[in-house]
Amino acid sequence: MPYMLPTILKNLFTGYATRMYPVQVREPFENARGHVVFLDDKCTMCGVCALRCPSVAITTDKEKNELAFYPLRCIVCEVCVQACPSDAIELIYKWRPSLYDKPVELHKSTRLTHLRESADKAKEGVEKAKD
Amino acid sequence: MGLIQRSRVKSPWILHFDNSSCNGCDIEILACLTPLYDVERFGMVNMGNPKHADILLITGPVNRRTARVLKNLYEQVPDPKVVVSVGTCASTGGVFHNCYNVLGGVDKVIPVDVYVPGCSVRPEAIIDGVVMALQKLAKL
Amino acid sequence: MMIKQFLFVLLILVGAPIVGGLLFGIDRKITARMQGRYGPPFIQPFYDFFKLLGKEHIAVSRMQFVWIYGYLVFMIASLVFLVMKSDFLLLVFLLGFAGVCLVLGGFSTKSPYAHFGANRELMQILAYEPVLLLLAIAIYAQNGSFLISEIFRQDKPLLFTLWPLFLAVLYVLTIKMRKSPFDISTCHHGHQEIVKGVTTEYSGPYFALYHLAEWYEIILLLGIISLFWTNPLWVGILIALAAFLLELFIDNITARMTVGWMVRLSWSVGLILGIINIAYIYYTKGVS
Amino acid sequence: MADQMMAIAVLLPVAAGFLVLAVRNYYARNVIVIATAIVLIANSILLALRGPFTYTPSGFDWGLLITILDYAILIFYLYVGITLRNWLVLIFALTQILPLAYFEFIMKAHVEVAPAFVVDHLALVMTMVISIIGSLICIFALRYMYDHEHHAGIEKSRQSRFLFWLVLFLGAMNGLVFANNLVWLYFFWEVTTLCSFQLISHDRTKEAIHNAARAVWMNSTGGTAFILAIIYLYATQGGSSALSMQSIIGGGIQSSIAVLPIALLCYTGFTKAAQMPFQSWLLGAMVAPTPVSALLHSSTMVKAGVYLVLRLAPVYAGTYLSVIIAIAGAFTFFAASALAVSQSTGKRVLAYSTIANLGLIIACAGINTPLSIAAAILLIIFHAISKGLLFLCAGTIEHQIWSRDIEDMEGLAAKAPLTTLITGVGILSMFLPPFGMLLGKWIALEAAYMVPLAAIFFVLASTLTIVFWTKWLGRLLQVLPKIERPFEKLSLSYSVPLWTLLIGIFVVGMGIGPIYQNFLRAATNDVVSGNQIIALGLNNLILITPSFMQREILGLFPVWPLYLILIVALLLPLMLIGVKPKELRPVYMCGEQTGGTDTDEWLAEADRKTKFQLGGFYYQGTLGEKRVNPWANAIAILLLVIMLGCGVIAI
Repeated sequence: MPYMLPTILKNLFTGYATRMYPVQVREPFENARGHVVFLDDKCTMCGVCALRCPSVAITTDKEKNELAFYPLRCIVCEVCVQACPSDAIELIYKWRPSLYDKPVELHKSTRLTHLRESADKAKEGVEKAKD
Repeated sequence: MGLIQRSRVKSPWILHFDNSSCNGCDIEILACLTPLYDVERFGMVNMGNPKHADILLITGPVNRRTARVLKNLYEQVPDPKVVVSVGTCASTGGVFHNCYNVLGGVDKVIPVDVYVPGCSVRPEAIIDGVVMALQKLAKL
Repeated sequence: MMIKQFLFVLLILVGAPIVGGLLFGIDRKITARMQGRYGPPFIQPFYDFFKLLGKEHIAVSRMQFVWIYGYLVFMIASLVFLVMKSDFLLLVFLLGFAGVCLVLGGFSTKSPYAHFGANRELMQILAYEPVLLLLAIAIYAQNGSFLISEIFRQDKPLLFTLWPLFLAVLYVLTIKMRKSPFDISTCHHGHQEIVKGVTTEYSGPYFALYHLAEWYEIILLLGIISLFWTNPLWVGILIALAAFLLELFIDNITARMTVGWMVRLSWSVGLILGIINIAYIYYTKGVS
Repeated sequence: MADQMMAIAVLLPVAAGFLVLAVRNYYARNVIVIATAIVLIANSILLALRGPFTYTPSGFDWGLLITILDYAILIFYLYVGITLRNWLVLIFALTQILPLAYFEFIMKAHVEVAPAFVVDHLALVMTMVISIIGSLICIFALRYMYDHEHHAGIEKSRQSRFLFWLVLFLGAMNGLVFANNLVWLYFFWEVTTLCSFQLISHDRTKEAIHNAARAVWMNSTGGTAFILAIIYLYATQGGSSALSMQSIIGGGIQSSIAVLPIALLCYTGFTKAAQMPFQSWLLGAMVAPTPVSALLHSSTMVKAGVYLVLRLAPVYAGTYLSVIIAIAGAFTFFAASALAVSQSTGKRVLAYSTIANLGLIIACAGINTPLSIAAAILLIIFHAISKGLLFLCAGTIEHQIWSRDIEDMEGLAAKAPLTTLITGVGILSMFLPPFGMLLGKWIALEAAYMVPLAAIFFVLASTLTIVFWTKWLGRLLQVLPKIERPFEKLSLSYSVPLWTLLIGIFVVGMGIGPIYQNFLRAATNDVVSGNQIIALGLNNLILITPSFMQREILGLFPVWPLYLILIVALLLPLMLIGVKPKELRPVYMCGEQTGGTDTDEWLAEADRKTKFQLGGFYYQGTLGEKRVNPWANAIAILLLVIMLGCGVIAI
């Protein structure tokens, strides 16, 4: 038992190891599994992420151009990040803040909107050309 | 804010209950007690007993067997009390959501006040979650 | 004279929990520092106390509240006995009753954990009570009276003749403060092997009463230790504070031991110290 | 007037006993017993108010009658020994008959001791204890024996026989404490042994008869020592003064000669008070119906042994014998307390506790200062009240749950709150402040300064006492969360003695100041200073009042504040704190309890509903009888040998 004595004496007189969290925040590590964000301007609503997600945190509806993300279901496994063909999902190293309720993040892909608009324009152009 | 309200915020005693977690979040809760994070700075003490607790920290998805235990424990915590579901699994069932014996998140059984997302949660996130819970507790 | 004494007792009764609570705060802070942590604020015990007061009343049986009140009142009564410089032996008996109240509080529920704690608390009483009673007898042998006022009247501090019993009383202090290696029936740290031992079934305001009683208890124990040097009293108080700090060190360098180990150690070392001490007093003073 | 009161105290129980034996009607018998009880109680109080006196019966050769009855009893023992083929009983009956015959026929010692009866303050205290508590126990026995036989399904009632011996016992005890003539004292001594034999063997089971025989032979060794002491005293001193108790304790004989007979008489007291190593007869007596145990333990039988040792205190004061008696008593206190921790039968715990407390009283007598004698007398009174109450409680509990096992009493507070309340107070009164037993212990510890070894035994034993009482009370209190607990109804025959004794604990405890002043101080002086009555005459009795006793007992033990603390600590919360149904929660069972507060089930493996099972700890491995008894008995026998050796060496 007394062999603990030097340790506690050292601790007592050399200060504490505590990081005073709210005041003193350490930056997250590289590649820490913080949380994922969706880049609407890159997403093509292809649905690969939704297919690969093990915990059904993502659902996509290409018709409505709607990607629903349930943050509280996400296990930050990074599968979606790796699976996304257009690099539209990014891993952020900082953790996601706590929540009072269970929100759903709804995403509309701006890229798909653009694509659709341009497709529509093209269609229009073709139809005009037909006319 | 009265003396008792103020004391409530300053002295949150925790009951940690593990439903059927992979123990990732449990390790992180225990990490909060280590010298590095030392939640005792905020008066947080990890109690082994629901009768002394103010805050329930619940990890892991609820399964058919732990649902009963969770409900029993919740009823034994004297008011005012808040429930923090720690981690994705506790919040919604996470990756276990369609296991044959898993009911889902903690809120299927008892009302949850604060959800802390993450898999597993970081100790800082747990501290944040408890602080949010305390803000709710102060208004009770 | 009466009024003055009454006011003094009242002052002690009001002051004791404040000082006791602060001592527990210091205890937690220093313990944290020894473990390399930052630790809670000094007034943390008071936060805990007022929070518990504001909690819902929940009960397991009616009797357990009676016993926790008994614990508190008998603890206060023993402190009053100390402050009024009354009979030391009776003080020890009252302290014993306080312990019995706590045990019965644990027994009066049908809770396995409270029962375990109560049985262990009983063994703790078995471990510390003989030492305190021997101290009383040794004081009688030394001064010819159980009266605490008689101790104050002596010029020569008790510590000179009673130092073996002083060591034994330090042992008792470890048990009564529920410090390692004797945090057996219940302890101040949150999570332990028998949940919360004898206090498992107390909650809310009644648990606050238990804390209040503990604050009185620490003052009482330190008061008993300071009896070893009463002229001047401040030396005794310093000795008591040093003993308190020593307990913190003991707490942090030892691990919890078993009940049997505690009783055996107490009945061997504690009693032998006591017997040697009394024998020594008899040798020097002779039977009257 | 005195002789009538005297006759009532000694002979009325005998007459009432024969009347009870003759009457076969249950109700008529009850009336007789209750009337006798009331007369005895009133008589003892009147005697106490009247103060000390002496009395010599005349007009009839009482001595001859007593001699004849002596032989009758001893021949009955011979008969018992032969029919049971119990050689120990036979041998020790012979060892009494032969010396007695030698004394009567060869020494021709038909001594007339005057006065034959001396009623001093100690005797008055004793007779009050015997008459009041003993009578209450007799009242209790009325209903108890009815239930007892009813439960056992006994066709032919033997209650009247039981009550005969029970009531006779009180008369014998009264005679014992009054007697001044040692031969008469010996006769009463034998009557109590006979009564205890009949009462212990009352149930006629094999075990009961065996244990009763053991009680007889152990007490017969004491009886033998008694006769030897009488012969020795008569041979060395000669004359009638040799056999007068008053002249012995008053220093009428040379103390150097007196040591051996005194040691023998103390040995006799030890056997009757069931001190180690004679504890087994008292434990064996537990097979008897509970009123018998109550009577044996609280007011009669064992108190006779203590009375004798206490009475002889001034003779051996200042000798090594005194120190040995103190140590032997203290050792019994310690060893019996340790053994009580390991017992799970309620009555055996009570029995060990009795042995322990008697050890304490004997140790107080051995310490032999005025203070310790006062402590001994206080302890006799308080022990009689508390232990009487506890035995009656044990009987009541036994007739409610039909078990004597502490484990079966688990949660009695839920089934029988009233009995539990009374038992609880009884238990607390045995070892906690402010009750009388603790007052006695407090004084004893103060007095124990003279014999440090005894003091250390006291310290250890009083701590062990806390353990076994608390353990037992804890078992009673263990209940499930519930609000409504209606009090159970007790038969009057049960409740009157219980409540009387309960109130007695408080009245005597709180009123100890005046009681001590008016009554016990005189008794202490009677013991300490030997024969005052003869020396100073009856009316101008000058009491030595050592000022330190008055100061220390009444000045420092704050009786009233302590009762106040007790009321504030326990009684007020008990009355004021209520619990609403919605505040009730089940106990913590790791969340595995099956639900509500009214069930004690939890879900074990495979979701099987299982009841909680909580047992007491009895520490059989460290404190069990098998382990402790050989050591304890060896040490106790060694102490006895030293005690008698002191006597032999002193010659």
